[in-house]
Amino acid sequence: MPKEHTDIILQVEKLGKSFGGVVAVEEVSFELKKGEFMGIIGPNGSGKTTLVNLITGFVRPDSGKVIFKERDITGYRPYRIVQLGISRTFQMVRLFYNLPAYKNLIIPLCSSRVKRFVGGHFGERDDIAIDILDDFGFERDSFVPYKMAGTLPHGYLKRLDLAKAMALRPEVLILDELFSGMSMSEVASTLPLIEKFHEEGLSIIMIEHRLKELFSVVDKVLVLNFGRKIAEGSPDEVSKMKEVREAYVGIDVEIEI
Amino acid sequence: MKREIKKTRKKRLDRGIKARSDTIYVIASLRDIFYLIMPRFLPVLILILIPLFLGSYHKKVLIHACIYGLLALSWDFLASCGLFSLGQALFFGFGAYVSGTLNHYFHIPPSFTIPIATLGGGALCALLLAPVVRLRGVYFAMITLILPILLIKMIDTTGIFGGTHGISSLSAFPHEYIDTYLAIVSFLFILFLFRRVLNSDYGLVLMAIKDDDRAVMSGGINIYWRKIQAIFIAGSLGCFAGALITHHYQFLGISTFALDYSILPIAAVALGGQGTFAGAALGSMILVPLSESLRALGGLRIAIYCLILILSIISLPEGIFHFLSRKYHQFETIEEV
Amino acid sequence: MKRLYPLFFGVLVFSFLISLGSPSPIYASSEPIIIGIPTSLYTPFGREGVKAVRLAVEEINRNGGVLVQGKRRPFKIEVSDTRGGEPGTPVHDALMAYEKLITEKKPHAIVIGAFRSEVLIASMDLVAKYRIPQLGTIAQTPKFQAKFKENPKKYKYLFRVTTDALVPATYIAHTLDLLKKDYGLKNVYFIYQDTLWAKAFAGLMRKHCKNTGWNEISFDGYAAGASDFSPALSKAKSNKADAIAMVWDVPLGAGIFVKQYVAMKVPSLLIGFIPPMGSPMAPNTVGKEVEYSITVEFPVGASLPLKKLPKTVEFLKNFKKKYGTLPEPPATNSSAYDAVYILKEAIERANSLDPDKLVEALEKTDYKGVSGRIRFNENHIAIFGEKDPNETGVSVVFQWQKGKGGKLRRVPVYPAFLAEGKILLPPWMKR
Amino acid sequence: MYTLIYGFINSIILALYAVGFSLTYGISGIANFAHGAFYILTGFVAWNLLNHAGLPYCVSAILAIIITAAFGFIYYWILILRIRGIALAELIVTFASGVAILEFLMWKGFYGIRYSLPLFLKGGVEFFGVGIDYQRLFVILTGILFVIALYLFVHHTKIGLAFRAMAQNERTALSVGIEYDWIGSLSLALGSALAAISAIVILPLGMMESTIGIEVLIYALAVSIIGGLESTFGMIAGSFIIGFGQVLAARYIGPKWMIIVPLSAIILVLAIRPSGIFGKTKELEERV
Repeated sequence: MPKEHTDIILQVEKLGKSFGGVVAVEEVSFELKKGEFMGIIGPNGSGKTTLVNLITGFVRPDSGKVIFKERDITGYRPYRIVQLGISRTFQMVRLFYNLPAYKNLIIPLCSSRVKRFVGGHFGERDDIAIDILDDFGFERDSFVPYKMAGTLPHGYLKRLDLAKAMALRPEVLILDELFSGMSMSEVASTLPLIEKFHEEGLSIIMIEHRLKELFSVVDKVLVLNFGRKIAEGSPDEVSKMKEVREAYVGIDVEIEI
Repeated sequence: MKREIKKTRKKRLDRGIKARSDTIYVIASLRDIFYLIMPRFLPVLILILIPLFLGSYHKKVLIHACIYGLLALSWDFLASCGLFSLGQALFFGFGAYVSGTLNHYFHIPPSFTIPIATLGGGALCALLLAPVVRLRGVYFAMITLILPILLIKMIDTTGIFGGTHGISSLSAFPHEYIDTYLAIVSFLFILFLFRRVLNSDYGLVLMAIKDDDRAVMSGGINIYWRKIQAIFIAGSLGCFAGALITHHYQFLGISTFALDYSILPIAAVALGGQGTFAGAALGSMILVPLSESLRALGGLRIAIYCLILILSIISLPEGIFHFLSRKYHQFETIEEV
Repeated sequence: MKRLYPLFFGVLVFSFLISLGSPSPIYASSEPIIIGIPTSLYTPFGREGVKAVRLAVEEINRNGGVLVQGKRRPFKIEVSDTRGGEPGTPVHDALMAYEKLITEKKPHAIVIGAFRSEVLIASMDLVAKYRIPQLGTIAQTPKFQAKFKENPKKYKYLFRVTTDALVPATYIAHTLDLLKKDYGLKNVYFIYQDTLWAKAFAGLMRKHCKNTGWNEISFDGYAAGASDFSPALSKAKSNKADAIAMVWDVPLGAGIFVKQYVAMKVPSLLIGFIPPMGSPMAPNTVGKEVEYSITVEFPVGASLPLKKLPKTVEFLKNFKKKYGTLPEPPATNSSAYDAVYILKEAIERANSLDPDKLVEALEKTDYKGVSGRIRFNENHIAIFGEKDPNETGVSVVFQWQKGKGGKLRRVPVYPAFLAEGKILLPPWMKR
Repeated sequence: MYTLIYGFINSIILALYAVGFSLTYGISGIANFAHGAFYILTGFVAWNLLNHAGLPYCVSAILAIIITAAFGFIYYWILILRIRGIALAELIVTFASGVAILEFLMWKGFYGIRYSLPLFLKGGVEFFGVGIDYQRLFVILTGILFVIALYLFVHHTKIGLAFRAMAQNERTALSVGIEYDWIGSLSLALGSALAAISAIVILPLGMMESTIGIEVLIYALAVSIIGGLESTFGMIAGSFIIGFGQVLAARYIGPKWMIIVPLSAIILVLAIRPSGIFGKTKELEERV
């Protein structure tokens, strides 16, 4: 018994939230095993982002529980949850555009969580930040890390956001439509990074519209529609499900992968 | 045939010396050294030397300038993490009362009361305002505005701590110059300290909180705790000012909670420019002597600060300091388009 | 935004100009004798006081000024606003105003002085430090004497021309005696503004009433800023108070009190120090209900012309001639007026402007002025009494009464040597 | 009985102080720290119209109200418009202009027995042995009328609905074609009008003095803090808490302790529920 429990890292039970009568998320529950890569799909307005906000504490749930490593973190404040090891990226990247790119990483590096891993004393953080950015395609010798974040192209911003999330050494990483607005090449360059994290044993939840890329990497998929969970399973079985296709294109057609 | 319309626009370029002296960390020439040092060194020198040439009244003016400068700095520090206070008087008064009462009832000498007031008062402010940091700016402003006024009324009516008459003949500083230089040196020290902090990671985080608190939270930082720290720092600074003035005048009264101590620092910051502490300092150094020279106007003075305040916010939002530094670092050319 | 730049700099420049405009300190002390007036122009005390001083100075200058060392020198007034109106304004600021006035205008003497007691107390050291004789006419706090006694040598430059709170209190107390004697009133309710001098005032009345067998209902202090007196009034009403003895000088509170008193139809006689009742325009501001209310005015000549003291009549006539209206209480302008003359005589007696000589001369002051005969006691406070205006300074108690043609007028009723009528009891109290 | 009646009156007065402020804030998010200044300015204007222009009382009173409302309206277009949306600037400008007005009045010597507005109606009535003057009855009446009128206005008129839309969500309101500045200025005008009316009703109870402005402001703030901003009900509740608290304190502890009530109430509320008793926490907390 306990053995199974230990390898479940994140457990969501009957999570529900409604805004002024409009139900955004209703009785959604799922489990995320350690090192698992889960994708969440669903048409626009199906409550994917709200679900993420509920898990990460940016929105207080009306009902249900979020359990992280056998610890009820429902209603915790976002920074607590991050400090416990769940970090996220935003669909609309939230960065400090009037700072150099690498300075953006200083903020997560000041977090008490990071202190545990890297000391990060005065001045040290800049170097650490640049090291981290180097892995995310901001070559340390180029000008890129030192440029004002505001002047960087969109793909870089997305990666910077990802870098911010990873700088916290999370145990669960939640990616909210990371690829939205990225060019093919950018996606192609970013996807391997994520797969690398996954291989290193990081458990990831990924919200995505680009089913092709998503299905190619994830172990299991969760399908939302109108805030309700309509399907869960491995990519290929999910893609065969009737209601999923209906949810996506309204009629029953083959989603080609 | 179509007419030629000449369009011109202003173009600003960094002076070469600026570019040189902030990118390359090797000082090329004596000129560079002066270029870098003067703006910092000259004011310090002036402030240090000037009291030697002043009469007692003008010395008092200088002290007031420094005191208001300290308050302005503390206001600016709060503002830099998105807490807009309308009641520096709260901090000022706390400091004054802590040190004054300690000195009067327990006969503790200023050398102890001032530090106690600084830290204790700061802690008190932080404790009092801690619940508010979760609320939006206007709430913080409301609370900070209302508390000092209510405290005035309370002391006035209940007559605790000497009531309306206050407590007079507290113990003074041993020598006249001590309080003058205490004010000046602490003022300069805090100014440069804060400017340093602003460039450090700690300052970075504070500024980030002001810009986008969600992003900071998602960076795993407890913004509330940071804000409370900020309140403590700003609060103890204000308290220090209060304690200092109390012992300087050897008098403690409810007027230490007066509205002036709230409005003037804000006016100073608005005039000098928010965000760079130098602006706050500069503003108070301009505004206080100005206000002294305006005494001819009697009660209208405060109204005039407010006017300056409003106009400088509307017409010169960046503040004088930015304006000057731009003039110092850049030259303008008119070019055709 | 751009349009506002000129406006902005306009204000800055304008204010700088004003700062330049103020005359330079050094030459000010050459010809005329400077009288400094650091006070709160925001209050009637200050405003009316300054007017009175102006009046006196003009008279003196018209008659050739002050004779000192064979030269006739005019007086010159330098006013500076300490804006000490309400507790909210910083004492430090007031002190700065004081010091600026002293150091820049170099006055030979200060009259009127601080309004709020704490400013007076705090400014004593300043005045002593700069050795400038000060003839205060407003602030009246027992703390003044206390601090003076601590070190009379140091504080010898401080004088107070007006009475302290206790003298008028005795006036009221004796008026209460009359009421008891003539009409057999017995229940009295005390209410006072919660400041030291007012408390002393009320306390003295209370003591007196205890000894003379009044039956005290209650002794309540209200905050100077109080804005609702219904508790007090209902208490007075329910306990059948015959007289409400009140001490209050802040117009705001007093006004509210009076209006509420009228509105709640409290069947008691108002007596005490209540400026809105004493003011000449009371019938307009308060209404015809002011009739029968009894108020003490100290010192005499503040706003009520007394037939038996021609000087008050003359002073107020000139005042009205110059400024159009009678002074607005609460004000001690007759004292301010006298202060200037006392100063003049002292200077002429000392025949010098040296502070210490001047102080000696002032201590010997014996002057018959508007407010009676002014001499200073060992605490440098003008001696006031209720025996004889030719011996001491005096105050007066008066009552609003219907004159001929139903017009309300203020009739002096106490002390006897000033009285022009008897106290009347309102019909709704006859039993 | 006494406590009940006067507590009620006191509360109504407080509510009148606060209503303009909280309305303006609720609609356009402008915290008008010049509220108190507008309040006392009305008194000043009315007094001058009455005694210098020599107009009849009712005319000058109404004129004063109109003038103040217009002032609020213009005030928006001249000052607030330029800094709309910058929280800090709005804060400082309103506050500073308020203080400027007050100090100006003070400088004009707006203090003393001369400055008092006559009562509408002399005399009073007895309720269970407690005397109440007609003026205070007027106050109560106005207070109640305000609440009703506001409710109707906000819920049943076109512009009122626009206001609510604005208060709910500015972006959407914009997108459905509600002019932002128009609403903002109207809200300010309405707020100042309410302040003006309260002034006209309450001021005759006593003398006038520029410092009343600050008094009004802090009570308005105290009420909103305790009751919670943005909620009318909270505002009313807040004013009743303070109002009754003060009267009780005056009655049973001693008049001088009245002021402790708002202070301790605020500190208590801060400690327990920072966003006020009826405050909409969700909206006021840092947008978590």
